[in-house]
Amino acid sequence: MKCTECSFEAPVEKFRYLYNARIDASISLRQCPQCQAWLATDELAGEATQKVGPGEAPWGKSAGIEGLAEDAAS
Amino acid sequence: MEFEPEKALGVINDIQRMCVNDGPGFRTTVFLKGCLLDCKWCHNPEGKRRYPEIIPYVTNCTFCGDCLLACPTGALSLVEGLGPRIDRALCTDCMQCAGACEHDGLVRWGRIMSAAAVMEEVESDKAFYRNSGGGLTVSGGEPMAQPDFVLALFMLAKSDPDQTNRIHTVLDTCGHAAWANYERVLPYTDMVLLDLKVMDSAAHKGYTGRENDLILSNAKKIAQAGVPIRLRVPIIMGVNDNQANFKATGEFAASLGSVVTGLDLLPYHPWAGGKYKAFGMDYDFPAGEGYDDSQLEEVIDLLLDFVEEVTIGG
Amino acid sequence: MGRRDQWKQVQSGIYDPSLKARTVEERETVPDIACGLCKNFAENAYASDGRGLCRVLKIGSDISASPVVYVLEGEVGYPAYFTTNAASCTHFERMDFIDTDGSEVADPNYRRVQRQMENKFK
Amino acid sequence: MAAQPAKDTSTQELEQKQEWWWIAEKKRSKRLDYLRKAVWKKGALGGNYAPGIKVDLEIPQLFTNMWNFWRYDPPMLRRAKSMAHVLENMPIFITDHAQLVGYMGTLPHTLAWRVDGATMVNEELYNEPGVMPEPEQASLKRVADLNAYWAGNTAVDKLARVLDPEDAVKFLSGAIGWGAPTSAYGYSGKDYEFMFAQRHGFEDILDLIDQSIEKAEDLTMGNPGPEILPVYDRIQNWDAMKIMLNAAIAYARRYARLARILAEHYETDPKRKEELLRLAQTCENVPAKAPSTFQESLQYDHFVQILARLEAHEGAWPARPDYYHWPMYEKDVIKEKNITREEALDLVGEFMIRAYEVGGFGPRWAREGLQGITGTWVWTLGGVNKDGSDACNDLTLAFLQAARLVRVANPTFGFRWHPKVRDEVMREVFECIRHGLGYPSIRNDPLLIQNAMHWHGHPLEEARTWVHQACMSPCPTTKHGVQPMRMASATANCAKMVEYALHNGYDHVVQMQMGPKTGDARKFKTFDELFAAWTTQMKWLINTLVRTVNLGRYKDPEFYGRPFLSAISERAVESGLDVVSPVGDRGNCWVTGFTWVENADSLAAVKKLVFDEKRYTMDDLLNALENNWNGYEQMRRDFVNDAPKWGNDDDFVDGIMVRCLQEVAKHSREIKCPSGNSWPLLPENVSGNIHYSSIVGALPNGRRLGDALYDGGISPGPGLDKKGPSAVLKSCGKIDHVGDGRAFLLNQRLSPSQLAGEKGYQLWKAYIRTWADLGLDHVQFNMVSDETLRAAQKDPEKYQEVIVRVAGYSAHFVDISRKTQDNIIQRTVQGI
Repeated sequence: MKCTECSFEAPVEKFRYLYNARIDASISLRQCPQCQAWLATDELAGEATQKVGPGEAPWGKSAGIEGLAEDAAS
Repeated sequence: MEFEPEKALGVINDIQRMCVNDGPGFRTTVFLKGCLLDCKWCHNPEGKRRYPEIIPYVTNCTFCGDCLLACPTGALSLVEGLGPRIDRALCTDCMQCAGACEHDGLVRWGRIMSAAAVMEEVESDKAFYRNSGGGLTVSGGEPMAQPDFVLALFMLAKSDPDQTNRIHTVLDTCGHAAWANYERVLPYTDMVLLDLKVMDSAAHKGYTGRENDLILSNAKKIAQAGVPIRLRVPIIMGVNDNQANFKATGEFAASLGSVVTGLDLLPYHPWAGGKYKAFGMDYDFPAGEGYDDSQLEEVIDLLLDFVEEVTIGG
Repeated sequence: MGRRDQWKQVQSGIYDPSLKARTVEERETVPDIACGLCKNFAENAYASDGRGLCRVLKIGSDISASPVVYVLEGEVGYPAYFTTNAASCTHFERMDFIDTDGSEVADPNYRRVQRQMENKFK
Repeated sequence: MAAQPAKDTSTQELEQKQEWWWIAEKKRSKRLDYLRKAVWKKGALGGNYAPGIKVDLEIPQLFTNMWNFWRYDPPMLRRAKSMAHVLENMPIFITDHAQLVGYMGTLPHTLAWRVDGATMVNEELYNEPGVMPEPEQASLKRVADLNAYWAGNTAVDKLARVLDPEDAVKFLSGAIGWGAPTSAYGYSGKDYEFMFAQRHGFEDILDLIDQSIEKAEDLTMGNPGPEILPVYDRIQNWDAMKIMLNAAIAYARRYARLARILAEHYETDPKRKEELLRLAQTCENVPAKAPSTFQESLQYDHFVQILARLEAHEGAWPARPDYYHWPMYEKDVIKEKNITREEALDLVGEFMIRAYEVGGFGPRWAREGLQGITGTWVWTLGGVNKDGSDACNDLTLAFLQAARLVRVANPTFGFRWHPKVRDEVMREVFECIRHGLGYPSIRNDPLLIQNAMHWHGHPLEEARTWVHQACMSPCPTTKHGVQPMRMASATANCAKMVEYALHNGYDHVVQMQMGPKTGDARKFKTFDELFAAWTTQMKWLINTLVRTVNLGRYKDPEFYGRPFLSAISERAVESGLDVVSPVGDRGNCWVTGFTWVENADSLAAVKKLVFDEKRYTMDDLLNALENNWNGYEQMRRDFVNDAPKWGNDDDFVDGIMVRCLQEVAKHSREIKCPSGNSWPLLPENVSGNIHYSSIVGALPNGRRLGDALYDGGISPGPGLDKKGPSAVLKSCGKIDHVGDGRAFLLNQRLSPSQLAGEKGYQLWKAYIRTWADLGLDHVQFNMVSDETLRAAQKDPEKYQEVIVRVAGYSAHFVDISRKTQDNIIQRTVQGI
């Protein structure tokens, strides 16, 4: 997996796992060990999708990046 | 052959518990598949056909190609930028592609259930109906596209010998179905939610594919049968949101008499476009931004001359 | 060693550092190579007073002895403190980064929010 | 600085936008507005204290000086003399416009520090960035000296030396539970019956004690014999209680003197001058005498709470203000009309603000587990009188109305619902929920009274006096029912039960063999083998915690002790024993079950996918878990989506939940507290589900190490309740809320738009009636929309006042960590 910010490349588990977007979605938050950016990560594809800045969040229900994972059943 | 309601089969799109806008109290709303009208603004295109079907969810497609391998008739193709396309002439609705897709790019709509199975789920919320005056609502699509099934559900809802244990029933209908079918269902129906879309018959035909004569005559007959009616008026910009139509709606409502308990305005909202896009369908109904509740105050005032209660959203 | 004695040994390993009456100077001294900077140091999940366990060395080890004692098998990790001098430990691996944001939530393996650690990272 | 709304924004518009905090600001009196804004927020932001909040070093210093001086006295006397010294010498202050006084620090922005509780907490304080008063170097020196004095001599150190070393190490690993097993960090029920219902001022209690001493002296001055030997100790205890009561009266009179000085020499506003003189009169009267006005009643209560908190770090605030302050409210507001209802409402609002202000330095686990607050001040409202009649009154309404005006996150309310509650009261309860406060939580009164009788043998009349001992657990306020010492230490991190069952008792996070070796799970052939391992781990985990707490309770009079609390408890005043002694206490213990629901979802997933359907082997599962699901994403999704989840009215998993609870309940009756009573389970979480997120390893419900655990005690996993609120209640209704445990926390998020207006209220009421019909004991609501929460994440400055329900408490949304915020947003909004 490659950091979208500093292009650091390493196996996905080298990126510090933070927490999930939703337990039933494959989007999670990981942190780049080099530049420490929070990354929205597609766990199925093993790819960093985008950076998550302060005040933002990696999934549909939260502020910042709407639409990466579906909202809970409403 | 005797009608055995438990065994009746229906095509169900969804069962939603704890609905509060489909009649009094907490309700379990059973959405049946299939519709008898073809409204241009329809928000639920997945409810139109009466049989289980595959609908592509193109925004989920990752172009992995698993569905192509699964399709036995070659009805599927992947179109760049669009996602899966189904050649309806070749598709046999075998559902194998939906099973093969891991990304929800092809979704199965509609499942066949027995009335007994549906009622099992409906009955699990009995405690809520009792405290809130709620019960079962059948909706659609158009439930009267499956009249035997509606009859079966309602008969089962009313089958308990103990009157206090029976379930309140609401039929949410567009009114466009053979009177004979209504006649069979009404004895088991506690309330009808009836849509009045456009009062002018020609315009009605233009927007929904059918004239409204049958709807209006059914409405009168339901009223004569003494079943309480709640009228539902979708408000669509440029279609029925004019003074004349509201007035005609009010007058018609008044003509039905005291069975009409009220009228709910359902302002059109523009969100359905996204759904059409996801389904890879065209949605060419340009009806603007939708309404703010405050814009409807005058309409409510006007309608209150004809009916006891007018709400927004029901 | 009996069960009680074994656990007494662990207990004293965990307690000793905090029981020593220490001066400001002793408290403020963080060695350049300290357990708190090491990947293999896991902060205690109960108290954030700087104590922790090593994830490689086991109880019975002693990195302040000469020569250093390494025990790699056992049921409990080697108790250490974030200011324990790890200069002579061959298992020391410097963390790529240490999370000092105390407003987020305990992560024994990554977070060291002690005031004394600040100047080691800033 | 909080942002302001546009000046011309009408209340109606604000209501539509659900910006209730601006409405509160418009509606409350100028005094309340000032008092509310003058408070320094003591709750931690995530795990950090807000800038400007400093630890109070004066009180620990005063205390330590005297503690050292009186070192030859027995524990209770030594503590009493040291505390009296603190009360005589600590600086005090009166906030402008305030009508109630008393704070547990020397300045409004200070956190109290309990220096004699635990060395490790003292060390945390030394290491904590930002909380040292300026000049920092001098403060560090003071703290280092204090820490050096106390190192090894605090209550927890003393206990740790007595505990079995294995239990001590495993408890202090932080993996299986939290809390500190000493009354230094516990929380105490107050004997309100003794003080308020029986109308005893401190002078009255002093008379009672003198009578007891006289009787005891008849023994000590009479014929010698073994029976009189314990009496000598008791007389010393009574002496200690007297010292505390006299010191407390003098402490209150220091406020009276200060108020009088301010009024006579400095205050120029005649109205405020009058208020200060009334305040002076109030502090002269209470706590010396039983209260005779509404203001005195509140002031008496507040003094008691502050004094108890100066004596120990109390993590909760059991209270029932509408019940115990009603007689004076009725006299002043309704019968004699000495004050108007508006004036009373100001007092009630300020009473809440004074409690909101209170804060003590907590260790990191406490800050993370109680984010945004400094303790669970859950006040009890409503309920029934001792004869079973409806206890709701006009003061109940006043509290519910004042809550919407002051909008504090702490205290919150728990409302004792019963079928006789009037519609008028229900409407006020609903308004609080609709305004997004997250409280009151709704408690099923008849059921919980039955539960208190079932588990702890409280007689009916006493059970009916119950208050929330902390977030959730009912406890009477009577002589033998009141619980003077509840330690959070029997708080189990329950997810470890299933984790250890799968890993042969080894904890891969804290690197230790924790639980018993129940066998290599890879070799389990049936679900029953796994379940048996789970049961063994469950018993081991609960036993370890309960042994620790029992010993802490037993040794507390020696290791810590509570002279002030004893002095206000009928049991101690009568017996001469320290009230924390188990003697005469009926016993009202419970095991708080954090991270409980993961057990049911995890066991169900293994049963379905491994043992029933055989889609995966135990090998596959253990490999995936050991890799924290890294590289097993598709399989992880199967364990989430293809296995039934709690909260969907699905008997497969619901049956496992009930089976687990019954297994615990059986064990609860086998283990006993020092008074001989049982230890039922009480599943709830505060924000422990976040604290434990990096301490609980990967689980078969699809959770990875790092993910937040489920938020409630029996709430479904966030977003996993796919069938709506009725299915959630139906699942929960399968639990026997009397016999299967002590109480069960259920969080629900409701859609604000659907519950608008009269129809919304009627639907909510029907929902509550059904909730009661299904036999649930608790439910609480978040009714803040996703939109508002998202906006608050993006623009926290503008949404400082948004309050959310976290678990057994509420907090300002901006004060909780990002992970907790996200966890709350993930909870399904239930469309009722």
